[in-house]
Amino acid sequence: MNGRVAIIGIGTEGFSPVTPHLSFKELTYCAAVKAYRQAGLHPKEIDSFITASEDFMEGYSIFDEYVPDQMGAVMRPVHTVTAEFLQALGVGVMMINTARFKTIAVEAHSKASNIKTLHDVKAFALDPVYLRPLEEDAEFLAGLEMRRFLRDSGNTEEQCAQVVVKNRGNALLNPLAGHGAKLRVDDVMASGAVSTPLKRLDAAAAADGAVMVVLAAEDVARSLCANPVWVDGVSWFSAEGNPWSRDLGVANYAKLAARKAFAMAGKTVRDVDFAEVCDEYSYKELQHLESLGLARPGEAGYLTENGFTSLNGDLPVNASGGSLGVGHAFEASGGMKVVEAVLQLRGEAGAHQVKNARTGLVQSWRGVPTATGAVAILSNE
Amino acid sequence: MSFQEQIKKTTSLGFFEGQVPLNYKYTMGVAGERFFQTLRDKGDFIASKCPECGTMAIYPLIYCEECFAEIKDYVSVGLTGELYSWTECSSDFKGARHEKPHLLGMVRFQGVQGGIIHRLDVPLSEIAIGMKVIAVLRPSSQRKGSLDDIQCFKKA
Amino acid sequence: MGYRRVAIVGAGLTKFVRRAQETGPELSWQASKMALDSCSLRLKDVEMITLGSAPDGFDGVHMKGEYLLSGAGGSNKSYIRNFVGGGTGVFAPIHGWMHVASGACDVCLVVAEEKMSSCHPTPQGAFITIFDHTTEQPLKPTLIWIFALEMRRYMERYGLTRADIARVAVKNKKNAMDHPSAQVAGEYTVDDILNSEVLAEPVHRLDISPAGDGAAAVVLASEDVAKRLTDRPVWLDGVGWNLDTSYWATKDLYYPRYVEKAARMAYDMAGIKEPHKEIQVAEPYDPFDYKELHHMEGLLLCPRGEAARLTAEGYTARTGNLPTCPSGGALGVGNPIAATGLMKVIELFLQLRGEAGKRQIPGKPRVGVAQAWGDLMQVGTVVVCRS
Amino acid sequence: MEIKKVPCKGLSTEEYDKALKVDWQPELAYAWDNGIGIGAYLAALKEGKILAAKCDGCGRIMLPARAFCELCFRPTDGYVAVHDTGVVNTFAVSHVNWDASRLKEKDPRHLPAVIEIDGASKGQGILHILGNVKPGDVKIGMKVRAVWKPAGERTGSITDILFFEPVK
Repeated sequence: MNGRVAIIGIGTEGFSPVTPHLSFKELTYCAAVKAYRQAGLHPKEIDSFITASEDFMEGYSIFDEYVPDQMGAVMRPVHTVTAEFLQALGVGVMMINTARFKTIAVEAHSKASNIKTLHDVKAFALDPVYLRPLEEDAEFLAGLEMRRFLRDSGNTEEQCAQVVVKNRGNALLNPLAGHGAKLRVDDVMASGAVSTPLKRLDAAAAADGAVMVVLAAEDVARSLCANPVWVDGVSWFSAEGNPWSRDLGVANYAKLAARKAFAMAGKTVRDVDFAEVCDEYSYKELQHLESLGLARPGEAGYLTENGFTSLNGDLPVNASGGSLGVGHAFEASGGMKVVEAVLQLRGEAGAHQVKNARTGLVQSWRGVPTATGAVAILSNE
Repeated sequence: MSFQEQIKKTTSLGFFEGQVPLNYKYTMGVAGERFFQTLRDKGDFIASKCPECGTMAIYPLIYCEECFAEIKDYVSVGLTGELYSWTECSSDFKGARHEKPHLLGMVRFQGVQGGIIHRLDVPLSEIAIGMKVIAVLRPSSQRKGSLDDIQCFKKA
Repeated sequence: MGYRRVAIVGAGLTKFVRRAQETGPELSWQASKMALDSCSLRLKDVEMITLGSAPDGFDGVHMKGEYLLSGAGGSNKSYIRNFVGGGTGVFAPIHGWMHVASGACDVCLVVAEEKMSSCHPTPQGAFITIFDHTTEQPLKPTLIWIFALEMRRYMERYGLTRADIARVAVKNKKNAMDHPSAQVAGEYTVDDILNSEVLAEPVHRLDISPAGDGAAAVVLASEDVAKRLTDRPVWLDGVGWNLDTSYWATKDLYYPRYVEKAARMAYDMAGIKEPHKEIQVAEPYDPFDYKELHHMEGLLLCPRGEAARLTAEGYTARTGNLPTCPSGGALGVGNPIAATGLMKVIELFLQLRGEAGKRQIPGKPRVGVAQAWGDLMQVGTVVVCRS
Repeated sequence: MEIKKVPCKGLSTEEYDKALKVDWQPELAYAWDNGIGIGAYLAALKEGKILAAKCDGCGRIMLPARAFCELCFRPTDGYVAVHDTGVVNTFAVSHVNWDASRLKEKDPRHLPAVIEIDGASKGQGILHILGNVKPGDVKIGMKVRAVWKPAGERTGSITDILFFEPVK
């Protein structure tokens, strides 16, 4: 180990439904420039670089080829993880903990608007023998999971709808967010089925966007940065690989990752002042809160309805607006949430600033058909 | 020269279209071949059974996900299971809306890990998680050894 | 600051075949299980897993890391997929090294898998889409083009003939006859290689490794755990990787600078000052015969432009001064991309333990280097192993 | 431990034909935003020009045109049309199509080449194909020039250049 690891620079670009003026390289470059400037480093001074991406989200068969230039990482140690941003962040922390690297840049982006056949791409992730031949929209897996989760936990569809109302309301306060709206529970309930009980407004709309975060070892962070945000714990886990083998009532990947991340951080759920959890689907926020231990089983919906997770509640959840409010940027979504947590912990979140932010929990999930996700515990002390 | 200055004509930005031209044939795998042959020839579902920890799994595997032991034993589990969850899916894998939503269920089998996700043919008014359902197979002459050999699950 | 030393303690491999019945997860399990058994560990002893696999386009599953997870033992574990194109197979143990060296875990399972036969009828659709979608793909390039361009540039620079290069294919295909995983081993003459079907001059059919299916796995452990598990750990003492610009046509292809940079990173870490003297066995990536020569030079194992001459003199034979691809390499064992890279690291593991059987090189080697290459003439991944 | 026996035997053609299989043809279609740099590059091609970007940081004139210099990591400092002539850096004589199907005996060979474009910095090449030349006559170092599609047929694509031919 190498002391603590801090985030010393963040940058974003886009996070809107389309970004037609920028190529994927230019989009990422814009985010990278901001992150490096904040960190006070030229990319030549960064020891190693990580990208989180998937080939078919980009339309290349080896997307790793196309990542170094826009990170300023030509002829440098760069690698790709086909994973979510938060997992890449975890790998970056690991690299610094080997004591062979002092600074790591972590990047993820989405150009989802460039995919003409997004449904096809999502279906292409399904098992070719046992699921794909059903020829259904891949979101049927979310429908199956949502129904089982609601039954096992006792949460309701209306409570899920309340998550949408809350997050899209929060997004109105976040300049990064493209999907802020003042909605009512009825609007969500009447929005038409995707795969019952999942409705159109229960699902986050896709967004383009790029995120870069610069990580540094403790000594570097203290010398360069007046307000480092510490990554006290980070972990990623997967539940069963095959959807038909999973317990759909709980998010075991989140449970396992939270346990390890809290242990690393030497903290407990009681230390968490705010959380940014994956809300690609509304029910996922509730399921994740319960699996992370931030709500007791069956209580997340009740807590949401009663304002406990609102911006000014006891535990603000997705003050950013979440994926529902900012837009879902696929592998970059966890990155958006890390950026939000950093802003909160620096007291720079402006209109969506939560009170007394000292420790935040960020959590991600890779979407259907996966049961993979990560948890990070960040703090400013 | 900032990006804004570089954009001389927004009409020159545009986009470029293309495809990833791929086509596939997947083998079913060692366990899958066994599963679908049994389904085609005997009209039965089989699970794999771990020789070390006894865990049974459907769809069958050549390894135990729990203890990683090699599995060579398969056991019949019959066609009747329990509805674990269900959904009405509104569109197909290309995003085209179905005329009527398709009813799908995840079915589990007693004492067996995993399950089968397939079409469900049960009146909405009667659907309940936990209900007993039975697979309706295509007539043996029409079965090809594929997921489509199962027509649907109906109320047992 | 003391660094945690990381050892390879177990290894597993499948046969490399043209078409496997096994699914990707099944192949992954076969290699993983053998690796765990080889060091008497059980899945429950494994804390974290990293899997390397080249494009999703090969196996034919978007997010294929998630699809392969079950076979790689990833259920309810900390599991991740790493991906640097063709360089992935050697990067996978580097990723595993990060896991153990950081203290994140003491035991990490590293898996590499590729099932290219799912592409029907050929994986060419996955190859044309490695080129820039806007400025290159409309020219309808094939993968072979870029190798032919690079091979010609290399030949021109040093005045080499096809025969100079074909000796690599002859050597590796013969070496592979002793490898249990081999897909295309055999005794060939230089003329066989020269006279094989032309694809894109100067590249002919037998200059190329075949596509295939296969998997490989190693178990990595921290120093104290490794010493408990085995009296012959093989230390992963140097790791390096490097990625060059995606504007591949703007650099001179005759020399892989990115491989040199990756090698220097690994050698620095391993304390190797004179690689051509200190390295006793090498497994450079050889998807094409000239690539072995190219990579020997990039790895600083010989002066630039000299690799072909040394090969002709038998320097790189199993009994030579620097046995190179004693496994048989991609040209002989086969090339299910990521699995091949890890197969090379496994060859070092076996050679350095004196357990390579008929392939064992003489002289009890203690230091070896393995390397893979990938993307659009861009990635070098290098590991240095010591017994 | 010596690895002597390895699992997975592989299917013969006959076994493969008999094995159960599932077919799938994904439709993976994209419309990639050109953005600033490539947008300008393609617009110039439509006008019959090859566009490079210059960076005052490193002094390079780079192909294709790009909005930022990846080495200096700053926006580029302007676009310049370079010549449509160049030098063959390397080339191949391809007997196969992109999908691995073989060209017929009578078909002309594909002649892909890396062409270093005159007016750009040394070594700044692009991938294109050679034409109006016999495979045996192509040499590294050969001077070539672009043969353009007629102006009315150009669409803003790299294929607006039909091929590069030798400069006599």
